[in-house]
Amino acid sequence: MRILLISLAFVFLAACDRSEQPKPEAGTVQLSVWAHAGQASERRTIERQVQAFNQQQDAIQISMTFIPERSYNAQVQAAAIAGALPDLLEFDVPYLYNYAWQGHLLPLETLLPHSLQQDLLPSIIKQGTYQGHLYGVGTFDSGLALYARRSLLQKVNARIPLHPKQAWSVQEFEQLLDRLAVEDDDGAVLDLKLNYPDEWFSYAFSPVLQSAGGDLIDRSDYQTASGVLNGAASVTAMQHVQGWLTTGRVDPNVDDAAFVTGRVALSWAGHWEYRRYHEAFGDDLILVPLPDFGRGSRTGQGSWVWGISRHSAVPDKAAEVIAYLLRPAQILAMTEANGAVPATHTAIAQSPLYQPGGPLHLFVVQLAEGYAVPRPRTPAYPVISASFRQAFADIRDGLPVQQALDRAAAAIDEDIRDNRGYPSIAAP
Amino acid sequence: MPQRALISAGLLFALPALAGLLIFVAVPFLLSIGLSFTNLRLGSPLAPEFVGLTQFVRLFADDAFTRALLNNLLFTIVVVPVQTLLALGLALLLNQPLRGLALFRTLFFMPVVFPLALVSVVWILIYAPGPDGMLNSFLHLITLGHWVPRDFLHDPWLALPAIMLTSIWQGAGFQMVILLAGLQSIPEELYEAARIDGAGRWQRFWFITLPQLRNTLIFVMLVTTILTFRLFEQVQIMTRGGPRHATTTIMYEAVQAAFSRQQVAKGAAITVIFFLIVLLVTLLQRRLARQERL
Amino acid sequence: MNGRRMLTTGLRYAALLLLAVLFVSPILLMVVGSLKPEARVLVEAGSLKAFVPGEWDLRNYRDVFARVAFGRYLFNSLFITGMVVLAGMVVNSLAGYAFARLAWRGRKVLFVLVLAILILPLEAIAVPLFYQVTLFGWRDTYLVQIAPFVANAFSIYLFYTFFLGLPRELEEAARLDGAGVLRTFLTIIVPNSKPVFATVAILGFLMQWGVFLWPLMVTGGEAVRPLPLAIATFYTLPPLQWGDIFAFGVMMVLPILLVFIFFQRWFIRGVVATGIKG
Amino acid sequence: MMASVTYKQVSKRFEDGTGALVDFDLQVDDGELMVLVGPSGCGKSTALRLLAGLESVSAGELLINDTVINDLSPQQRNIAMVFQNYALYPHMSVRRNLAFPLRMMKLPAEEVARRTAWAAELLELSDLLERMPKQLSGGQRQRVAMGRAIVREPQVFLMDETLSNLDAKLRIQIRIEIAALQRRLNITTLYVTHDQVEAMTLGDRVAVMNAGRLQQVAMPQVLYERPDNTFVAGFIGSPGMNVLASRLQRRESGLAVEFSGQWLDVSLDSRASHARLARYVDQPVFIGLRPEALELASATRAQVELTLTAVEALGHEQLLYFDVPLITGSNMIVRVQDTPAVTIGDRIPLRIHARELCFFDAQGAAIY
Repeated sequence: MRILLISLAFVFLAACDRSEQPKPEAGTVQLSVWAHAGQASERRTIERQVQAFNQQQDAIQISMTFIPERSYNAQVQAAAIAGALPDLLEFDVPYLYNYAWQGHLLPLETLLPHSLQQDLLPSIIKQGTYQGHLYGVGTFDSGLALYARRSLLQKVNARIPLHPKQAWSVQEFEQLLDRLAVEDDDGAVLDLKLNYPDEWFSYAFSPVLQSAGGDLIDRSDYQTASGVLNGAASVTAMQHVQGWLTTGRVDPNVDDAAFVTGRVALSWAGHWEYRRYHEAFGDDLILVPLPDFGRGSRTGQGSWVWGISRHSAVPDKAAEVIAYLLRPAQILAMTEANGAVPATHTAIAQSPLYQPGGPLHLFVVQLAEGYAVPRPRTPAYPVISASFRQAFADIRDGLPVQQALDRAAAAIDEDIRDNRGYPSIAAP
Repeated sequence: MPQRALISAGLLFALPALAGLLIFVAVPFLLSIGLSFTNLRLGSPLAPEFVGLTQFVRLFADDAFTRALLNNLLFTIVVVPVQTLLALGLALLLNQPLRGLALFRTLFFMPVVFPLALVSVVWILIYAPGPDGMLNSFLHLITLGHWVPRDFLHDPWLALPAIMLTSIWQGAGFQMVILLAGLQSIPEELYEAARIDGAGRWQRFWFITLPQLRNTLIFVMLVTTILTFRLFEQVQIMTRGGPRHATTTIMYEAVQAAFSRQQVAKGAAITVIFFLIVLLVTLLQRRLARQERL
Repeated sequence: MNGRRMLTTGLRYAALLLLAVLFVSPILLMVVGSLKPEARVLVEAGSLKAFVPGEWDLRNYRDVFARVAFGRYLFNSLFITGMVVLAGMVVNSLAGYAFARLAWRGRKVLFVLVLAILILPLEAIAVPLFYQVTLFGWRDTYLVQIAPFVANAFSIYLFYTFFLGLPRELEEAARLDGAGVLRTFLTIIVPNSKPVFATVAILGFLMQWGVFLWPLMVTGGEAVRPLPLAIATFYTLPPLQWGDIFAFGVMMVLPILLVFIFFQRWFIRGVVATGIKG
Repeated sequence: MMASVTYKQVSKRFEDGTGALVDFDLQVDDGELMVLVGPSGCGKSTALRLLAGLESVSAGELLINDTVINDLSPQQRNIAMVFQNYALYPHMSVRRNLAFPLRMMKLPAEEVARRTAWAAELLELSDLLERMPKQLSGGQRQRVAMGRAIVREPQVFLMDETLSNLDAKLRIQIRIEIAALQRRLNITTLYVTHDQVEAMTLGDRVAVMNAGRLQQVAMPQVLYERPDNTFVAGFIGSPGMNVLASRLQRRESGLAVEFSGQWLDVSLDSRASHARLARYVDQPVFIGLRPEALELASATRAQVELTLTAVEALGHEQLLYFDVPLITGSNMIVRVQDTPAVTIGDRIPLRIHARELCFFDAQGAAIY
């Protein structure tokens, strides 16, 4: 018993003591960095990049922490309250507006070289900007489209659109589904990645609203969702989606193998699936834009971006790290690992996948020509996303679309009112 | 002197635990009560305001929350008796001199040692929809092909029972161990006496086993009730409260509010209601137990 | 008679076997899945093939070690859980003893309060508690994962009921023999209470081993994080590596299984002594 | 080591009101074996536990020799106790059980060994030293408990219902051993029991208690012959004294007392003085008759004829029950040595040893 007590005391002391870390060498800046622990290849790449960066110069030494993706926001919020944010951190771009509003981020436009900012895709600048300031830049952007097998489409004599402006209309798309279903065992021919976690639904299906002329929220002042999210355009669009779901056209994809095992002909998915799908079907795999619900095809964009904590003592050093990660070679190393769209024109030009004529060039076109819509740039986004996600789940489960969207719009409006319209408090 | 010494010794003995409970449970809970009357949001730069009972009024107008209350109630009403009966059956089967008992006991207990997060993931696979899903193909097999494949976790009528099944599977072993221990503490003479009095197998069970096991059963059911009220992880991982709130629970709503929507105040209000409900249930159960004893 | 007995024994075995299959098959699914090459895990999940490993393949286990610092997480989990359990046994047994046996002012009122606290799960108070430990400056330590869980109302209750059942004469004899309250507790009560200590240890281990939400909120890096957070690393962007998850699960559960098998007998005896009091 | 024990107006109240002790006065002399006896709940164990320091006194003073010990802790009082169920430490061997109090006294190891060996020798436990308590028989456990009490050479030795867990035969044997041991060590001893036979055979003096109050303290023979009140009269003896309601009358021949409808002369050598008794003439009184104070008589010598209701044959004697109601509600018992030819329902002629009659006033106090 006595031994036990002593060991306890010892442990508590040890636990209290561990905040002391080895002192860095004189002249070297220790930079704490957080990144998300994504796919293994992504993680290995960033580890290599950090290692290389630390070796090639002495002024800055990065200490890197990986944080699981699903709990990332909770982590950041917790650290922010504790005043324990790292100098440099990665985060999913829709949270940027919330973090910026809460005053955790430093504007980047004066910290990053002007030429670098010029080279970035316009979509990257657009999504990273809140209230006129750039708070986050990504080294890559995401792409969302329909993956299909050319042979199957040809079998049912489908038209194959190559550019967003040629996208299938929703009627054409639904007829195509019906024709494909005839050829299929169980009639489920479409994969909507229903197995995916939370953010997917806002990311992948808010373009449906926008393509129909609706949206998640009124973007003129970001004060209300009512009349937009539950407006006629949004409701009609989501009724189409509900139709696919309830008539058995959609595979539940619990095993995440609906497309690669050939169970479905079409997969509504992101750039990250390219490698696996290509492995399964080779050159039979093609990419087509999402269907047009009336106002032209729209698609999602945005991915993980880098930002600098307002409390960082060495923001200039943190910016140097961002600049390093945005070098074409580094961008390509990362996009090679995760298949994403490179963030700069220079890098895209060097990418066999994304350069004109490359199999994924459609993603670049969507981002560069304005078919991709960033998620609403408001601090209310976490609630908007949670509400829409709930609505999508309800719609999937058969709740009338109008009712599901009314409920979501009301929840969003209530939140905005609770926060007095999210007034600007944290001046940049 | 002995008296005074005892007073301080008692307090000193209890002090570390009391201090721990005070700092890490009581104070946060009191804070929750305070927060439930505000509109505090996690990380918001806006100062929180006192909003009176707004959070509570909103909660009771919210279908998701009222459905959560109902689901918790259903879950408890079904799981507590079913799980207890299953555990009792297992314990009775094991309370006999048979070879390999320790092995069976360990097998039945095994699900208990699996963290819920892991258990839930495995069961998602078991409930996979379509004819290839494990449970679907199993049911297809035993109904000789009459089973129509279902999407268990997205069927408003089946999702909650599916979660119940998972929970029962996971929890029955624990109850079994306790009940088995209770069974083994029943004196053999009682059975011998009953046998001499001409009691058959069922009568011995009904007139000896059950009454002797009564306190154990009450204990087991009380603990299970409290645990069922905390139902959260299975829902979080398997259904996220869906379909159409068919599986949402009080704890799930609380965690959603506080962490997903950053509405700390709403989460706090749910916590307060939760506490009141469980307190009520516990008191009720204690009273019932006491009355029966008289 | 003999034939009939054999029949009932046979039926009993049959029932036990059937139930055992039902109870174990989900676990078997996981264990076998962990030994399969990734591509086959899900494809075969729906059929009986799920239970056939085919060729043994330890690649998933190697993957786990490659993807997370499993050893570090395991140490953290063992350390945190061990400390919570050990310190909890000390603190809660003392309190249980004070409530069951010592006379002191406020005893009854405080005990009712302790019982009321029994029902509050951590999730319910996580946010305010988080603000509080942040104030203490405890982020990212072992301490913040240990201290809040040491005092436990349920453990106090278990100790309390067990101590109530011990013969009072033992302590009185010890006091007459000249032992003080603390010494009586340590030399007379504790050695005669192994079952309840085993019960509390196993329950504590079970409850603590799976904690997820709290360490997620209060820790940043790998240095002090426990195993359940490491599994979150595998629930990342799809496609999920189910084989890896299963392999991780198997490795994560093994320590608890060993604890249970090792303490099984004491556990059951402890449950008799604590449980039947209801 | 000299030690006398004094209870001075000691009271103990429990919250729930049971087992309380009221204004308890008792003096136990050095080396004396005092037995506290009474029905369960009478306060005898409480008196013992107060002395041990296991309970605190509500009012009054406890003294050992001339020192007030109310505020001393149990160990400071230097008292040893043997519990009803022995309270052997189940996780310690016999040797460690015996040594435990000595280790608590922080005695040097050789001294501990010496005294342990001495006690083991004395109680014939030397061969059992390495056994665990659960490997011992009831009698052996009892002896270990005694040994643990005597090793520390206490000032006062307390025993609480020590024999009640033993079978009848062993109980008698150990009773004799205890008495011999107590005489040999000459330690002041308080012994609590509910069994009046045990009390009578063991005690130098016996204190009879009821309902939290001391009824009488006296040597066994005195208790038997001159009980102070109806409670002691009924409690002591097996069976106890027959106590029934009666009246006194003055006759020409002297005083007469009513018994079952007959008037009997009160003999001149009665235990009670006639002068005292005279004050109770024409008032209700109680009379007490030991079962052996009546005998079967020939019809001519008989003073009363009573109806026999039951017979208990014990071999060496017989108990005859008659339809005379006692204040306890049961029937009067007569003890006879020979085996008379009687049938239940017979009217039996009886003669009373009038000089053995006891008298009690309406409150139950004896009149002597």
